[in-house]
Amino acid sequence: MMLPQQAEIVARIQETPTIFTLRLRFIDPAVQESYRFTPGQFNMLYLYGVGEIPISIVSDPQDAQTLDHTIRSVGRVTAGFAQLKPGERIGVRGPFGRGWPLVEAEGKDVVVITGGLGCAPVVSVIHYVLRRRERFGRLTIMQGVKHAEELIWREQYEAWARLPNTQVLLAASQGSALWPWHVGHVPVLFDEAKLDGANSIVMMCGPEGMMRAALPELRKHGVADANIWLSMERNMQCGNGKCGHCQLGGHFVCKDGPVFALPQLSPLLGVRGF
Amino acid sequence: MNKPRLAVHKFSSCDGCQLALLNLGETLFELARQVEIVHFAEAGYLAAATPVDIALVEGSVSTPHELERIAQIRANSRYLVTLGACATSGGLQALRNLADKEQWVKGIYAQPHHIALLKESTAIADHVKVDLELWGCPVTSRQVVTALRALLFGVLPAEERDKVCLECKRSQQVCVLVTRGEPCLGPVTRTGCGALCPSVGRDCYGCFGPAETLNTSALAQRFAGFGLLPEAIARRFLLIYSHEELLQQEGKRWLKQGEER
Amino acid sequence: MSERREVPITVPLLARVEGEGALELTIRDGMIAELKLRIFEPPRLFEKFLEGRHYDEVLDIVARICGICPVAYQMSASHAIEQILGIEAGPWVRAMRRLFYCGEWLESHALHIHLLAAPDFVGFNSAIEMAQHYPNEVRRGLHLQSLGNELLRMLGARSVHPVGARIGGFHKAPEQQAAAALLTKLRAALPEAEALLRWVCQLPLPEDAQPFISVALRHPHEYPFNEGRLVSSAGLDISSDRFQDYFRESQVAHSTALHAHHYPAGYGTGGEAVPYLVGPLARLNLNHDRLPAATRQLLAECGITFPSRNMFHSVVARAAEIHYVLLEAIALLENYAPAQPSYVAARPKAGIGYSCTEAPRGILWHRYELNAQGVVVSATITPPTSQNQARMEEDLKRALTTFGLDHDDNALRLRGEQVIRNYDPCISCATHFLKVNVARE
Amino acid sequence: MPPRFLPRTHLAALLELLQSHGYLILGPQLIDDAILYRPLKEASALPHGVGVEQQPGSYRVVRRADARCFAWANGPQALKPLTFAPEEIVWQVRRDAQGALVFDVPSRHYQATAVLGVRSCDLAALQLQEAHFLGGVGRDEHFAARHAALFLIAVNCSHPAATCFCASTGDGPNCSSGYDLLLDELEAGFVIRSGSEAGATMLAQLPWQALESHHTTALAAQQRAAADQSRRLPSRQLRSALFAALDHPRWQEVATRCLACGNCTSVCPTCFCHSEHDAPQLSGASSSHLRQWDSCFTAGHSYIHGMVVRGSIAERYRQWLTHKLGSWHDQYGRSGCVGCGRCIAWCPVGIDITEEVAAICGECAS
Ligand SMILES: Cc1cc2nc3c(=O)[nH]c(=O)nc-3n(C[C@H](O)[C@H](O)[C@H](O)COP(=O)(O)OP(=O)(O)OC[C@H]3O[C@@H](n4cnc5c(N)ncnc54)[C@H](O)[C@@H]3O)c2cc1C
Ligand code: SF4
Ligand code: SF4
Ligand code: SF4
Repeated sequence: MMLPQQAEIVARIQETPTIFTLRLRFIDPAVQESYRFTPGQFNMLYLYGVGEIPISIVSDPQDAQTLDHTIRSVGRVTAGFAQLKPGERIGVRGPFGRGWPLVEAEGKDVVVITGGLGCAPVVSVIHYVLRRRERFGRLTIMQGVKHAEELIWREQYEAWARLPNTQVLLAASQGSALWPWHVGHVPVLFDEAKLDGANSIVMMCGPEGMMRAALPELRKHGVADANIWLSMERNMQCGNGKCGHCQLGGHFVCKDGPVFALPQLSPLLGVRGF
Repeated sequence: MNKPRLAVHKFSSCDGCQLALLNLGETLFELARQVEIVHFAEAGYLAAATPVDIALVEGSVSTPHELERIAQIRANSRYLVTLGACATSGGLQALRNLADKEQWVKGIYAQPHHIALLKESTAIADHVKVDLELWGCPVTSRQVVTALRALLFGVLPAEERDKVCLECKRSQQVCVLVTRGEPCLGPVTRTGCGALCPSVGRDCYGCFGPAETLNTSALAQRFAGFGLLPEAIARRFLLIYSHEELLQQEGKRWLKQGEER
Repeated sequence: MSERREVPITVPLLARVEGEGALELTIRDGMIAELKLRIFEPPRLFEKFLEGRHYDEVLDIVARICGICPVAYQMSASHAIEQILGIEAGPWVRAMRRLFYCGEWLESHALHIHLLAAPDFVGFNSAIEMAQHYPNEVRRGLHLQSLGNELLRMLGARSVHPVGARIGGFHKAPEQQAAAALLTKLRAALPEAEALLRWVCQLPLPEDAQPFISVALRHPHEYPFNEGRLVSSAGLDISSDRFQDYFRESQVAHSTALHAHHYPAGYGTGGEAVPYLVGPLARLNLNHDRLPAATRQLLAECGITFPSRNMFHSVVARAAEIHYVLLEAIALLENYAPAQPSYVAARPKAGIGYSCTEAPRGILWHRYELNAQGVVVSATITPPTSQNQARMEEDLKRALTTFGLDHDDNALRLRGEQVIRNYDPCISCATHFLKVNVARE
Repeated sequence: MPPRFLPRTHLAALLELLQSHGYLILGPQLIDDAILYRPLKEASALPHGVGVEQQPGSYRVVRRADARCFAWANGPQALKPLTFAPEEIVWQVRRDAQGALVFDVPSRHYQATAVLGVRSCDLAALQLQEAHFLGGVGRDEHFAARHAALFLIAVNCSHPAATCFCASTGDGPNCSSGYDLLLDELEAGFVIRSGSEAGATMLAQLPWQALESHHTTALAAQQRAAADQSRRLPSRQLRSALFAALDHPRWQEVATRCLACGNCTSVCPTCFCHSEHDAPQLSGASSSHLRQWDSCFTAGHSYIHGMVVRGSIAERYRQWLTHKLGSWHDQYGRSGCVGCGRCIAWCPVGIDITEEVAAICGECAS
């Protein structure tokens, strides 16, 4: 059984009032050295005496020095993490699960669709693609948030928007005065996205309702189901397919996912209770 | 570093929940190392008005004076935690809320200068915001210590709301409902006690309050199948948590059936 | 000589008593003009809740009258109801009930001595403070308390509102191994109980002899728990069914707990009503000869003789009873064997039953009336605290006057508190539904 | 070694032999109105002459006329608590004054334990649990260590209960593998055979006798009778039938009866769900990370922040059944039900899985 490894918080970045990023470094240099992950995978982060929760890894897999996790404070464990300061230590087990299909994506246009804090797992994909720009086609980033204020990494999005061969489309269901982007849900963005469906691979993450709503649009634009990938969220206690909580039909989301190709999920996607 | 400050207050109750602290043995001294106890009358600390980080409140609100006190305590406390059935739900004494009000009021107010009693015995949360509720009649030392430790870590403890049956099976008790047809309330009662009643071979009577996602009517129907009369079924649901909506509804339904019979 | 001095002293909240109460005292011209022991505990009206309940439910309800002595309530109720049902629980159940009671006395007395009373006598506000200077004594006390809790758990699954007792006996007999393990622990604790008694005897207890009437149960051979006749130091000797012929409660304006008085000539005969004492001191005063020789010997060595008129010897009586219950529990467990079944089954029957047992704080009297379906028609419960209430006020008046009313407020307050705490009042036992008598001419 | 005969009086010899090899013996005993596996000192403590009648929501002990001690189907639990503990520490952690965390695993040394009276359904369930806990990405060392300490003495079921349907799932009433020793209880004694090297060594040391033809005849009759069970599942492969019936009205109907109490999953020998939580010391100096049996009938099982994926009892019951008989095939190549009937007998309201399946899938499924 895998024991947590100690990691130190080397930096803490407050992204929004409730969202923060913890930059971690393993205490044991050998662990840090040998730690490898794929974007889309997650770690079980352990808060001393309080509990362990699944959190995606957002940093670039080539950053050998540190590991970033962006967390929204929503409940007891995340609220506890929010109080940590640089220098404090936590436990890390991982990485777990299956990440994004980055090999399959090479040579294709990459479409990243996220909603809510769903952006965290795909931010690592965006970084990944941007760092290896030549291997991929066009990069389209579509993001929906509830409130305009909730968009984290706003400058980042603005910077991405200025990059060549990169399109950024944002929508907020409730806009605000200084919101230059769309108001509404993710589907409104498709009219503007110039998708080359046949040559695109789509990576989605966020509330299931948002992801499901995007499906007809994607199909309309000619994206094959096999090229649509979704990152799923279910209750997870152990991270390695033993505790049973993350089951979605026959899948253990933690080890068979969290990233799935749409055909793997489609019979149960959107069925209440699965 | 200043230690967090703790207060323990008593309202209408049997004192049983405070014993979760007084029965801690040497752990009580560990507690005193972790927090500064500023008010806990039964243990000799008397500073009811001092602001505290954590206030533990036992007992229900049943007098006008208690109404004032609870407002004061809320104003003085960062976290307010209710201990037990009385504080969390009105307790056994909330049975009087179900009684013929006219009768009771007459009985009570004939000498109003003697005793000021509110019409109902109510939970603390009916009057002020409560940060954490610990169910149980009485709460256990484990619950209280777990809650305090979590608050000291700056987080809330995980809520226990599964059904006693799960605890009963984890502690490997034999189901008394299945082997003997006892009208066990385990399937609608919250975990926390450790399934004590089945462990002594008897039916749970619900002293930890309602669990999540109740199906009281299926259970009541089962009791009826065992030959329990409607009024006996009603009494099972109307005991320590008669103030809890779903239990009260079920109880009243069977009371009515009993009357119609 | 003394100028007119009016000192209202209030102790708004009594520390270290179970439940909450307050003492109000007015001194006028060097004399106590008014003394009120106020009880805050709002009546929780348990006697009413019992009406309409089946006798099987009674033990779970009455336990919740008091978290400190739930076993006492369960025992008095069991006996009264069994009397109605006409069942005899038999020797095994009788022994286990004594054992159950041993647990409660041990827990309650150890708690009272260490967490509530002793800090007074050695000059601390709390046991936690006291532990810094008397770590061994406090640890010893907590250990004895926890042993009491263990005994309670063995028979009742938990120590507060235990769930093991039922009408007719116990739901389940403890396993042999559990009993054997506990026996070993109890034996090992005997020297602690002895040391405790010696330690308590040398505490600087105030000298304060006074006249009072002690009332307790008395059994032909045993130190009393569950059975016996009701006797007093003034010559009363009745069966407990006749309690109400000699003892009555009345409502007083300033307190929610009722005050009980003793009518030595019988209630309603026009004779006087007097305060009386129940609890460890009263029990020991009336049953000293029923203590085991070892406990009596210890008391003799310590130089404290019973009967005693010094109310402060209550704490000694408690320590002596701790020694006694350890010996008794050991004796009861030495020949332990689980019984099968662990109770006597009963059928509903109509009738009226009475019972009086010795709660840690003194006699606890119950009366029930059941109908033919076994449902409670009416219940009356007279807890120890209401019985000691009048005695406490009487004692306070006298003790403070003897102490010297010209002491400063703080000293008076402290002494007043000490006097009250000495009775170990358990104020949450406010069970009564207030009855209103309307006189019509 | 071929099957042998062990006279009833020599059962004691088997126990002594096991004890002399250092085994703690767990054997079936009548405790609290049920058959429980508890430390067994002597053969006389076995449930001689005890039978059990099981019905939906009911388990009643009855007296038998003979002295057989395995003439009942099963009790509320058998092997699961021994290999997958109801609660155990996964890891411990200490924190020093500088905030450094030291993680370690509690000792996994378990007393060698012989379990007497194991049934074919229990062995089948153990194999399913092995697939779950020992296969996949993370081998569960707690399970592995507990399992390794066991020596299993199985008994072919001679008296299945009315709730049993192992014949239809293919998991009984006879044991095919997974045991060290296997018994068949006859009037005068036991037919005994070994199923492992350890078992064979043990058997060789027993005072056995040769098997005679009247033994074999009696055995055959007994085994035929045991396989004649009235309850059954319509098919061993219900995956598609169940997932095609996700909107069946029966889910709502069963939800009016189901208490969502989790008794079925707790007594089920294959259910593996557990939750984890921390139990820190009050001093804050150390903490234990524990796991305990959980159930898909709780809200906590499917809670993700802001919602419960399976908020209603209907959804929870459907999850349980579609997993047990449906998606289990995807995960472990067969159904997750071994036909022991525990969830039927121990359901406080007597919900019968075979009846629900029949209603939902119909008899035609396969
Ligand atoms: C694969 C995966 C990746 C994730 N990545 C991120 C991320 O990068 N950033 C982020 O902020 N959040 C992420 N989450 C969600 C995060 O795990 C939950 O917000 C967190 O568990 C809530 O814990 P809590 O104790 O604060 O909340 P509470 O509401 O108090 O929840 C109590 C407990 O329920 C469980 N739980 C609650 N919500 C979830 C959930 N959504 N998923 C799994 N278990 C849950 C946990 O055990 C939690 O401790 C991810 C979830 C999954 C499954
Ligand atoms: S909740 Fe129960 S134990 Fe706690 S104070 Fe109230 S009556 Fe006593
Ligand atoms: S005895 Fe009660 S709590 Fe235990 S499983 Fe049965 S119904 Fe549930
Ligand atoms: S089993 Fe039920 S009644 Fe008994 S102690 Fe637990 S919650 Fe209370």
